Amino acid sequence: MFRDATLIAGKDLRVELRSKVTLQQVAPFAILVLILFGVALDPDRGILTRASAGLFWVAVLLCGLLAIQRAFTIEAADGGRDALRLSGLDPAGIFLGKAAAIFVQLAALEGVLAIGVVVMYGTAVTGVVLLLATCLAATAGLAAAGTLYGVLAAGLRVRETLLPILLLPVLAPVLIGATKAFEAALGGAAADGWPWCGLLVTFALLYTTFGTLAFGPLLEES
Amino acid sequence: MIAMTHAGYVASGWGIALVTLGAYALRTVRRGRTLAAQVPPEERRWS
Amino acid sequence: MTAPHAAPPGRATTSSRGTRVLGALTLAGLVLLLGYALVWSPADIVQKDSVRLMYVHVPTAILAFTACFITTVASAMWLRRRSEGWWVLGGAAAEVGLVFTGICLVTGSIWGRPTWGTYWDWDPRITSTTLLFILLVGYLALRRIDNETGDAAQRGMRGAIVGLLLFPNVMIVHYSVDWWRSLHQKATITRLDPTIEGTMLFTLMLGIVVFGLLFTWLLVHRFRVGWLEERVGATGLDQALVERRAEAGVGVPAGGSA
Amino acid sequence: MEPVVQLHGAVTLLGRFPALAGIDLEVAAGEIVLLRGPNGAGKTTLLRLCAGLLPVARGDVRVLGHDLTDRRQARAVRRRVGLLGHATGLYDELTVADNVRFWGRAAGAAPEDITGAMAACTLDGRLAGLPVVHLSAGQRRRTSLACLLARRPKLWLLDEPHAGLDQDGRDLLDGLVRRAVAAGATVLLASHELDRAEALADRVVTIVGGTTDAAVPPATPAEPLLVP
Repeated sequence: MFRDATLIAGKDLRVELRSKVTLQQVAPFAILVLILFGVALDPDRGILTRASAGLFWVAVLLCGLLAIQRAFTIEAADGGRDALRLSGLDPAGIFLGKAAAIFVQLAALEGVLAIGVVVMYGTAVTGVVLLLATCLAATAGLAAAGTLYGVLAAGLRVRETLLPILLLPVLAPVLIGATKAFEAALGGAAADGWPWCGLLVTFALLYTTFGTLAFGPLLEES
Repeated sequence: MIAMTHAGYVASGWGIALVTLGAYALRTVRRGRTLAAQVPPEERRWS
Repeated sequence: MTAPHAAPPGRATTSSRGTRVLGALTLAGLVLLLGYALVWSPADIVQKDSVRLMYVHVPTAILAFTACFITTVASAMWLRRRSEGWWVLGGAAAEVGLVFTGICLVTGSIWGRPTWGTYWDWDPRITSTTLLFILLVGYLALRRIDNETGDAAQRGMRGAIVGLLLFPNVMIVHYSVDWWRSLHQKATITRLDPTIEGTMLFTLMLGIVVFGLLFTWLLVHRFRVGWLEERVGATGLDQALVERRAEAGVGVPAGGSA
Repeated sequence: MEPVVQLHGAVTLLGRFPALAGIDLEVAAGEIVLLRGPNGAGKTTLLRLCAGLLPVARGDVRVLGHDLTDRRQARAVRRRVGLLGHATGLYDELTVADNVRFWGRAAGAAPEDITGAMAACTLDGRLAGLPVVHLSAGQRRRTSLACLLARRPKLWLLDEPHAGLDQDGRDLLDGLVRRAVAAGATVLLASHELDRAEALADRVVTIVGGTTDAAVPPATPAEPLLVP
């Protein structure tokens, strides 16, 4: 299974390296989202600094949607789904591989966003260990749930509009947990943040296990 | 009418609830009737 | 909302002796509930009469969560048995659940108006019920698309997976929203927990029972409508087969196994 | 020896449309069978059914000893089957070499199988490093053929394989098919280029309106329905 996962992840990342979609399109979109927040929320009154944790994670969520949709448009390109089914790859491996590729791209986007938030919103970075742990756990949860709902919506005609409405309510707990953990870290009370990080880790584990089991039948049916 | 504060809120709340439920019930029963007509009786295991 | 009048058995309808009895019972219960909720039960000292909305808001909330639970169980059973019944039940429960969630949200916000002065409040229950509403909308949207493929056994996988995750998602959302909001409202008494005892408690219990009966009655009818939709869909297959074979100038498959 | 492909009264649905409405077909090991019929007759659907990609609505379907009505066996068949169709399953952004290597390794092919397959399809020269998006249709089909070769399938399912290939491309394909059959493979192909396909095939089966029970071979093709 893990051999197949590395094969799929390698392929997805090589496609990304060649096409540079995430780098040239989704990353600028991320910065754009930060700027739009700034324009909308009147930067002078310090709202941005106070709300930077929440705004960061909303931006990550929106970029995550684009990355997930991109990950599955690659497969739908030219009869990719049939080829995947015929390939003899273990579906659980495909799931983990695609989730890993999305995880890597999301992590890169979060790096870009972090710099953007620090520079544009003037947020002082404290409690770095908690920040990193939260990023890891939340991104894992986003990638796992995203890949599961991604393949689910991929075979459908209206996938662009269906994926957000299916996925975002499910990711609400990730948004809450990540934001609260960040606020604890940035507010200097890192101890309060760890329970939220625990929620994120449980969410990620739940969706990774469930995704591994459900991916096969889903790839089969759509 | 019994002297009641917030009568408007209580009436509108209950009113909307009952009207919606009634409309939904009627729609379901009517849909059931039209569909039941197209299906041979033995398929309908309940009647 | 009269219970279907005594339609002669066999006439094309989804009602049966059982639903007629249940319908009559629900109606009687509703009249009794209205009496208690609007007249006989006392007003709340703090909220005065607006508390009477609690008798519709709380039961519909409970039944909304129950509907999600039924959909999840139905989806799990469909995944194991692949029989059409469970697939139809999943859809029926979700749709009835959506109606109840909608009513719960509307009555909740109307009840909030006199108590908080706003139609919306980031009260944990209201927030998670709203997210539950969107989860149901998403599930039903997915099912509508899935219904286009003809082969009942094969098409339900997507809906079943989302259905299976429906109740767990509702619980995760409920828990995290509750935890998130309780950080801000440690000591305040939210309006949803006025001290309840005596006739108020009785009326609330009555409300839960009566709305439960109504929920069941609607679920049975909606299930049968869904079942009939399947039957109409299925007969279509044999007809389509005949038309398809007519293209080749051939009648119904001679030895073809049914 | 049990026939490689055995269909009796097979019915398959595409959405609510019964693309296959009663197929009876038997293909023995090492045989090359040509499927003939108008557009929309269900040729492509039949090939995808034999590849284990479509559920069996009615009738019984056995391929390479697997009963495809059981989903687990349908999945097991896919590893031993090669499907070459209009869709190539190639990733546009990746190069020819990347694609063949990916699909080859996915099926557990050894590196030399992969390089061998590319050489057999004359793709080991300048073409290898070219991203697939810049290839012509014929070159894409040759790359897809190389991916199939690398997987060494027992049953070749070819959907209008000659379409888009130039003259030596077609000779190359026929040569590879004959060599594979000699090595024990079986071939089921659908084609409209009857002269070339009939030269290759041992037997011809006609499909019209999703069934092989056509009373009379259609002089004028029936009203073609738009079916993939």
